[in-house]
Amino acid sequence: MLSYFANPSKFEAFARKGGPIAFGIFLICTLVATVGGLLLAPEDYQQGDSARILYIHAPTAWLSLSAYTFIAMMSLIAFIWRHPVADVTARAAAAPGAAFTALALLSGAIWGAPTWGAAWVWDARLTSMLLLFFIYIGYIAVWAAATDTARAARIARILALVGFINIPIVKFSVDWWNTLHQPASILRIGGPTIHPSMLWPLLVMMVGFTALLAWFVFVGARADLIAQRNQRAEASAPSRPLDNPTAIIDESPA
Amino acid sequence: MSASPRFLRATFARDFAIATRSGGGWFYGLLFFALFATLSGLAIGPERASLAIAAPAIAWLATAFALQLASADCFESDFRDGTLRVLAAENESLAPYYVGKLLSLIATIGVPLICVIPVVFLMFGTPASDVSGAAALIIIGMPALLVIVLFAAAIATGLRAAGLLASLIGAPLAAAPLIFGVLSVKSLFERGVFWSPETMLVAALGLFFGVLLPPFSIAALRYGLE
Amino acid sequence: MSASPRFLRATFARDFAIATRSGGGWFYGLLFFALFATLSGLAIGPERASLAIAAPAIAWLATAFALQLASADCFESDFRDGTLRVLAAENESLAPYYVGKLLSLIATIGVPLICVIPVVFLMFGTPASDVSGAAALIIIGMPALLVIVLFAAAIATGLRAAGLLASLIGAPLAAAPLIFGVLSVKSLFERGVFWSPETMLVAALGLFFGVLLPPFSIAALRYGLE
Amino acid sequence: MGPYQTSWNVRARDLGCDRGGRAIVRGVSFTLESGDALQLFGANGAGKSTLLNVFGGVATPAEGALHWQAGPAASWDARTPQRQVLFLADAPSVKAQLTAHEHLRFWAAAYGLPNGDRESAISAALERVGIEKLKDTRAERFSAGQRRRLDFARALLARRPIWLLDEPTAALDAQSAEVIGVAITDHLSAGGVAIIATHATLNAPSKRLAIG
Amino acid sequence: MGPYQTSWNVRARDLGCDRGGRAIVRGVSFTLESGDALQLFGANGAGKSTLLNVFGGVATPAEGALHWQAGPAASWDARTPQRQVLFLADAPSVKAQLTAHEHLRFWAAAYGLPNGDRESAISAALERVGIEKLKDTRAERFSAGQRRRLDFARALLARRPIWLLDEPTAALDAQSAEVIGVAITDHLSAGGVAIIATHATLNAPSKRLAIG
Amino acid sequence: MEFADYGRYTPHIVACYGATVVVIGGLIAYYRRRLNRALKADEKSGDVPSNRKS
Ligand code: HEM
Ligand SMILES: Nc1ncnc2c1ncn2[C@@H]1O[C@H](COP(=O)(O)OP(=O)(O)OP(=O)(O)O)[C@@H](O)[C@H]1O
Ligand SMILES: Nc1ncnc2c1ncn2[C@@H]1O[C@H](COP(=O)(O)OP(=O)(O)OP(=O)(O)O)[C@@H](O)[C@H]1O
Ligand SMILES: [Mg+2]
Ligand SMILES: [Mg+2]
Repeated sequence: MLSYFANPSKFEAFARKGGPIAFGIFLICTLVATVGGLLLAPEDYQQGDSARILYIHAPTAWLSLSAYTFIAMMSLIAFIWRHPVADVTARAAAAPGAAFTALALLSGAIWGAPTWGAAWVWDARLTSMLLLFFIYIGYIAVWAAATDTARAARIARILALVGFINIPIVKFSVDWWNTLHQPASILRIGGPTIHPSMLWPLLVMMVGFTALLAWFVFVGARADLIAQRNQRAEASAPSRPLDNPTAIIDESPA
Repeated sequence: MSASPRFLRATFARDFAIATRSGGGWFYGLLFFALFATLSGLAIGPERASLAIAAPAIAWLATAFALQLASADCFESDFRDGTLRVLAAENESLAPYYVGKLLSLIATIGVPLICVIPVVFLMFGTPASDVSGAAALIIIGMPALLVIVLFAAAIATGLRAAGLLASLIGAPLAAAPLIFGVLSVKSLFERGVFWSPETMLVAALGLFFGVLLPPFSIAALRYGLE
Repeated sequence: MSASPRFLRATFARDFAIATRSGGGWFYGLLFFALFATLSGLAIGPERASLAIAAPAIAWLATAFALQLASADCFESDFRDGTLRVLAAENESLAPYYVGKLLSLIATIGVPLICVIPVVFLMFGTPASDVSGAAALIIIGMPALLVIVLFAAAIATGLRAAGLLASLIGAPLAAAPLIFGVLSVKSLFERGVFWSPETMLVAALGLFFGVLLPPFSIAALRYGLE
Repeated sequence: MGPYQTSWNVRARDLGCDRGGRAIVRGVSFTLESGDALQLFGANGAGKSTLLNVFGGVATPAEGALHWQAGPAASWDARTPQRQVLFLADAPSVKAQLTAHEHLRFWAAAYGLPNGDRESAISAALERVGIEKLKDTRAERFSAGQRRRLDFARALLARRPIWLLDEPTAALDAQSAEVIGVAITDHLSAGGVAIIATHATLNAPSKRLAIG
Repeated sequence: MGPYQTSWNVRARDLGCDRGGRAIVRGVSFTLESGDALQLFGANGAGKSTLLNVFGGVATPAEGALHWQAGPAASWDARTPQRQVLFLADAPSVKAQLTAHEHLRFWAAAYGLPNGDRESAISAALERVGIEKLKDTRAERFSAGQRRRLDFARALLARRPIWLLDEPTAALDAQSAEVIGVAITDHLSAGGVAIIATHATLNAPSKRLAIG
Repeated sequence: MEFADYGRYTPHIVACYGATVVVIGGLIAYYRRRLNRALKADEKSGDVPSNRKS
């Protein structure tokens, strides 16, 4: 499986087929979930209609963590086995990951303003999320700041791995510290604790956004692989000996 | 000189291109600002009272340091690769060059900073009604900070002790606008006065430094060459 | 390897010489520290209560930024002029090189910082009896900060705008020691407890990062070259 | 310099190098024995420096392979070839803040020179490249050529059997270029191998390979 | 390049230059007319670059004097000689982040080239030094020689009657060195003056002055 | 229930969903453009993408 995808051309073919499928799932799911979340689901008895922000907030927050986990996993694979495809997929997930993080922060702030009375508080969940955003930016900046992509890949792997220590902190900050933010009510051991009529659009939205992340990875990685291949293909003339060729060349060049 | 505006434009265009390229300075100056504010918020902790006390100081310091970092080696590369020598020999005055640098600094770091300063105030719990006023106060202080950091960079250029001298010279100069800038924001928060005496002083300092420092910076650039 | 200690000593001696010669980063770091502390003190104003509240945060922030600035382009010059390539090819491990850098950083910025940290606490009205304890708490946090800034510098080496990129990479990592470091000083001030849980946590973080980051930094230096 | 202990054999077979994802050089093949020098020829941008980086173990070849072999293959491990190599890049690696002597002292340690030899070896190297008077001058006060001479002093200090030199005589005056030619000849007759990228005609006997 | 408008006359009388407080060069005297080239010879560290800096108006002479005189001295003011000078230092002034085209566009403005000519002049200069293909490549991806060629393109662009060139052919391949020799010859026959510090033998006819 | 009336929370919900559409939409457009550019360059070099060994 791993070695199958490590072959760039096989991965490219797979991504070419997978892209439209992922995009289709994303469109259908988000459409259904938006209708469900904005029109069908009841308003929260405490928070009123503001709770509908949940359908953006939770999926983006969840995916911001998943995307980074994916990047870290791919970086580990690339670090150990040096699979060229792993780097490219990790890179492709970075910009969407950062976008999801920004959206989770933004939707949280928009939601916090009416419910907490403050758009921002310096508690562990929010702060660690902000740090996750900076880690994403740092990861993207390393890719952007290198003149040589192979070099960027090697450095980015290491950064991604070290940055991963922030992920459990984000995830469990609500349990470890006293935060204003509520603890997990859906992705928790023992099953979700919210009402099914509010739950189903959320789950559908999560599926849709996950499909979107997959699409980003397929398309971004494909673009990089194709570009790499193109650059390599630019032929360059073989070198030749100037004098006493026999002394220099033991096998005649192809 | 008919050549001057063109020379200014060319300097601006070149520096703007260099700064906005991937890995260019603008992005990092901005990020430094954000990181500085974030780490300060973290260090201060979640209590709203402490945050509110610290907000003006942190916003001003973050602005000053972001500008300082973005401009620190502003002339250094031109000096080291000889570009500055040629420009000094070609032109009676390095003023267009200086102005081009200043404008590119404003465009690449000043404007982005102006966009994020309000966010920092919000994160530090400043009431929404005060945020734009506080940001405006910092904008009033920016001219002074800009010419100061450019002056420090110009002085440092070509001297062996580049970074050292720049900060030695920049720091005392920046102290005055910073102190009165912080006080002006405080008086806005505490007494609701925008045009407090401190604000006037900051504006006056901007004018004073704005008139005084550019000629000295230009002179420093030229004499640094000889 | 018998060559390793010698290689380490040579790296240290060279870096120490470069740093203490004109224009070294150490002075800039120290100056930033002093400047930051002074300006924040001025910004907060003369009230003893607010100063006391702010003191731990300011001392920690100033330390973190000073270390960051002093180390930001620590490996850059060796990378750019090819020295690092040769060293990587010559040695199985860049560990002696890394340790040499670390020691020279400690000698040129760590030690001077340790000398001025008590002064900052005194300036902020910390009771004399608490000053040495507070400074000791920051010293406990320094190992974590040092390996973090070196990691950031190693990652940024050879990339565009390396110095600024390093602060972007270091900041998220430095957050944890910073937060708990400030809390540990606070618990000393408020409850008189030196070995509070926060202090333990800072020490543990130093150990954790001290074990985790050096290998990653060395790997980043080496794999960055291939 | 005493003769090198072992004899060496360097073989490249259909070597190709990429840079920034682009193919730069393809199909480089040669064999060098102890005492051989290879001069890389080629227009600017042909890929000489790229190739030297690969020989120096700094970059990995995109295709083909490079073999190094010591005569008696006794003390052989994966990293040994690197330890046999001296690589001078096209821009001198000289720190402006250090004096010539401090610079070479660092490199002596980096190349694992025994402590006892160090001072005499440094003096000899400085004298050979003709900058003994600048021993205690910081490199920021050197002229372009003086800086490159100091860089070359490293080669004399390192005592490595395989030299990779990227434009060793650029910016040098005729006399210094001559000195370097002699140093290379000495190196070869002591049983060393040298691969040199240069646009100048070298004073040492060498094979020639055109790149690009 | 059209011939230069006025004829020039450059005279040095007992010129001396200091650097870092030390006397570097003393007693330099020469006279150059339109069409003359002067090649500065001398060992590394002799003071060629120092001298060129003085000619370029970057440093002031410690003793003696340098006179520039245009044929019809009509449009003459204190700074005019500087405006007639093109100075290429020993290290190329090329910004890594800029493409070749952006680089030359900046220099075109700095040298006051009329806007109308600009694009064609830039293309012509790039083509002449043989890097037209790298027009839109950032200089960080240039080889050492490509970077120096780009630097020389500036000389072609500036159209100045007095050229001060510090090692213009270092790091260049033979063909490019030839191109630069031809460019200098063209410059001289158009009525220009050139002062060149180089260790290589120049392809253009020139007077020679030994320094140091 | 009136269509899409969230009372005093309307601006919040509009801001939140609107920002999401803008950010995600922008990123999708950017990724598509990157892919298309790569494909175009690939066509120019005149080869069928998946049949070439790398
Ligand atoms: C800027 C502010 C905020 C940030 C950075 C933030 C961050 C997060 C994160 C990272 C998660 C995902 C946790 C996981 O996957 O396990 C999450 C989930 C959630 N957040 Fe927030 N949040 C913020 C504000 C808010 C506000 C104001 C509310 C509501 C009052 C809220 C309610 C929720 C809910 C209900 C979940 C779903 C938890 C679950 O069931 O797993 N958040 N948030
Ligand atoms: N900043 C400085 N301070 C003091 N002396 C200096 C300084 N820079 C250079 N020198 C000295 O001035 C002398 C002349 O240097 P210059 O660069 O002019 O030599 P050059 O003739 O151009 O040599 P090269 O052929 O190596 O380029 C050298 O001996 C050098 O040591
Ligand atoms: N970072 C890079 N990314 C992409 N291409 C590069 C990079 N660096 C160099 N190149 C290209 O690689 C080619 C070979 O460069 P190299 O430096 O090896 O040339 P060279 O033969 O040493 O030339 P010179 O004689 O000028 O030193 C050049 O055409 C250059 O444009
Ligand atoms: Mg080269
Ligand atoms: Mg010179």
